Amino acid sequence: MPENRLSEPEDPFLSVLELQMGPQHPSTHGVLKLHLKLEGERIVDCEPIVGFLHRGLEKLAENFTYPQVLPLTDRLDYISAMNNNTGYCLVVERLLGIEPPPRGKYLRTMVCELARIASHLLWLATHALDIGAMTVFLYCFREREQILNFFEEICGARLTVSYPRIGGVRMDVEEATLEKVYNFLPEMERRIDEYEGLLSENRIWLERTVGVGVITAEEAIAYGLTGPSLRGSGVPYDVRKHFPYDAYPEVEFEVPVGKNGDTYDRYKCRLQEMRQSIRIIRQCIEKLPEGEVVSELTPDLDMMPGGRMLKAEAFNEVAFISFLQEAKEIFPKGELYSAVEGAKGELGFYLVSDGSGRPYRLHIRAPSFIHISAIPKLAKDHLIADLVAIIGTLDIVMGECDR
Amino acid sequence: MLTLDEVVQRLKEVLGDNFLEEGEFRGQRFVILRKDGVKEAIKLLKDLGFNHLQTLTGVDYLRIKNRKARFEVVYQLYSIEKRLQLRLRVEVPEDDPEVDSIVDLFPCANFLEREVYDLLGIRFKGHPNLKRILLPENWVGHPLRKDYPLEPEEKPLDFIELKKLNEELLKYGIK
Amino acid sequence: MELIWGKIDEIINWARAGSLWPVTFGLACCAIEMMAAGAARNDLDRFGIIFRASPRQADVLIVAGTLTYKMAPILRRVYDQMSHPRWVVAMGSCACSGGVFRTYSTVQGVDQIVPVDIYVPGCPPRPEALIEGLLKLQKVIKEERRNWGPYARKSLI
Amino acid sequence: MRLSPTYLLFKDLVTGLLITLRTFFRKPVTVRYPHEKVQVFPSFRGRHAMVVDPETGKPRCVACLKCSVVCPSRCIKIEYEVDEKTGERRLREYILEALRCVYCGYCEEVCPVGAIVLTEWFEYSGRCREDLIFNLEKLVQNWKEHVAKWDKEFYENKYWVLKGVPLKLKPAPRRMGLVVKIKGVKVDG
Repeated sequence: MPENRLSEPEDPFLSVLELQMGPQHPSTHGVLKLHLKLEGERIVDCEPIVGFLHRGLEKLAENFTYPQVLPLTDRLDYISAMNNNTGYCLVVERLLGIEPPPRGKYLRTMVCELARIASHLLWLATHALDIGAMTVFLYCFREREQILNFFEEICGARLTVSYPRIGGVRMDVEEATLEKVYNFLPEMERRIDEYEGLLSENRIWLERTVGVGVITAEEAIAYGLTGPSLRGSGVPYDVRKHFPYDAYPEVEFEVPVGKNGDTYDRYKCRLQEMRQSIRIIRQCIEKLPEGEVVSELTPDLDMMPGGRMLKAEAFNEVAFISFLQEAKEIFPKGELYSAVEGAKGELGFYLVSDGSGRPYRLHIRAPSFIHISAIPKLAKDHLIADLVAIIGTLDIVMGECDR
Repeated sequence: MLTLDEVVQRLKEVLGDNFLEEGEFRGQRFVILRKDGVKEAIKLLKDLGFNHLQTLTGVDYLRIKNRKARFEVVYQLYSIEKRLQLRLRVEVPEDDPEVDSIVDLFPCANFLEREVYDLLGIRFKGHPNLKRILLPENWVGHPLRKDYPLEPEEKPLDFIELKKLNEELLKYGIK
Repeated sequence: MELIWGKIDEIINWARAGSLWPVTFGLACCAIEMMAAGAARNDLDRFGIIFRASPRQADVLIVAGTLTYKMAPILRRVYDQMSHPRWVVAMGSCACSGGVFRTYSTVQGVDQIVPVDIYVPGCPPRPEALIEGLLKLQKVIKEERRNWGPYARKSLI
Repeated sequence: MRLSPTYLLFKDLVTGLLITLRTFFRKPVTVRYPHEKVQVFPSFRGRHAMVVDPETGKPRCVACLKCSVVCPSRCIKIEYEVDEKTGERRLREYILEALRCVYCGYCEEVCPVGAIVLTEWFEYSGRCREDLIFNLEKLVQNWKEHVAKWDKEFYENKYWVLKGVPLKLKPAPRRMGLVVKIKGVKVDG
């Protein structure tokens, strides 16, 4: 051994390397940052750092009246805004004791399922793109555009729809649009077959997904996974079945579950869920009752928030003195939790009402937020390349996570 | 078959003094506890089959009159097999905002407790990594408290620096 | 002499406008519409606009979504990494002016920390609106004179 | 699995390639914007405009401030004066910050006279913030530009008279339905 060498160089495979991934990284699905500890390529430990999109939505909601909060909920999980709107509407409806008319309920169910398909399509597109399948990305966006076109025809916006309303939906859907949606369904089914043909048996896809990010049923429940991420592990927990809302008790559908709880099973679950969504939409259109779409008891858009001063943005001093009312309880006091099955998982709203026209506290149980806390568990002992698949399989949206 | 009444009865027996109240609003049962009994209660509920922590959050009751404690931490529990739902509301006084952490029972509470700490300033005893999660680490104040303004006048220092840098560069025509 | 400079300008601007490579700075809802703009129906590649993941190889920064105080230094860092010449497109209400989020954690407009060339309104804008904004940016580039380096603009004119 | 005939015969890859080959012969879905016109559905929530009464040529707004109150992003500012004799309000200025707007459509829904509308225009990016802060003059200009391209005789917005909504929820002037006659009226701009 030569004398002039002071010490042996450290073996790079034994020392722990720390790596910051994100927040500006193409495969983190937004602004997620991961603090990785690596041994070579193997992930020893990982800490997700979130909050790069924290917009103060909950605080903002406390300053808005109940109808005004609705456009804010669009910006939570912006991929399936219909589900967020419905979830918020449901919690306010339950607080005020409003029952939407049947047509409103069916329409809401229909658009929610359309949004679920759109969301799963986007998930499949980006997930496949991360793993390396470019074609699926283009195909999925092709169908997604069609669904967004329906949204545009129904309510005039593509992503941030604000279509459901407290006590029903905002307006009726034209017959022609319904027919278009109905004719689109068989085509969509064929397209799902195409995706499965491209991916389900593809050897690269199988190697990248089977056995990656395995989580058992008990662990998945303990880590708070919901939605398809939980069902991939074999737990048939679905808010649509456990806490039925809207028209879900009246339509038939199954809850697909996986077996192994790995990335491939979750992929299968989501594809099956898309087929079930098509089934629900078909039943909704067939059974769609006649009548009004929104309850008469629904609060007006320009309702007074009772008790607190409302400042109209006017230059004149005289602006709407009549708005300054005495403190008055127009709504019941209390707090309640209500959840919907969003595209990502259980999307819950915890609402505290102090009797005024504004939510005293609105907490949003965002599935993505809780799913991200499970990444260290899922990613342990995997390679960095698999981390991309794991982030993809949880289907996270940072807008919902950070709120 | 376990019913919700029995669960609440069991809680009452086990917790004793720490059990304050029970009630129902819009078909949802809740119990109000003192903060010392949280961990015991959740452990008991977990043994009874409440395996899904739906949400964990905090509320600041500053503007509501006639309340003993300013803060409240809410645990929403659900049993997937038995389909029972129960809400625990824990009163947390302003002078000592500290609750026992339940991360060892429910790993999903990890981020949720950090969020409550970040936005409301309630500490969780025994949490492995209690630091700010949504806001930058050097942030001052807890935004979801009712005495925190929606749009504070002062901006974060590093942002002011960035703004100055940008203005200076633009002055010299550098884009 | 002026004629030659003009010709050189024309050629350089034509080359720059023809191959705008945006770096994807997707933050929120607008990022989805930005992806849609690059996907099958509104193919952005038709205009020579190809998304790059690395700021070192990009000319345009499309800020798509809400910028928060936590994210602001990172936006500036990405912008500083881009090579000259560089342009910024603010996409959507949140990036342009903060939008509905007048709160404690949202930056009220990205133009406070980076110079913005094009504002695309909408919440989120349609993919076509983004394309229109980028086409307008191409026009802006074609009108530029003597923008040959970071300091050229001041010293030459 | 590696020794199964489907794996050895590349069945999975062949199926995938056949699907892409089939798509190769389908009609392309790309819309060649801007050379091709994009189909925008009616009541798309795009650029704002102030409806002008075809008979009098004045903006329809009655300065009730409902839109300003209901707007979640607080982007509408209205300046008005009160006529001392009749007590009637007269609109002086209407400032709408399009960059703040979230395009929820609440303003057009609450407007009792159907004055503010979100038109189907979406191509209006600007070079500075001031380009996209609409004052009354600009809003009227937007409406004129919109009308110039309108090929039907009447303009009716879906949000003015919401279909399927109980009568009680609609403001009184709108129960009968609101339309603006366009053709046969001289439009400049």
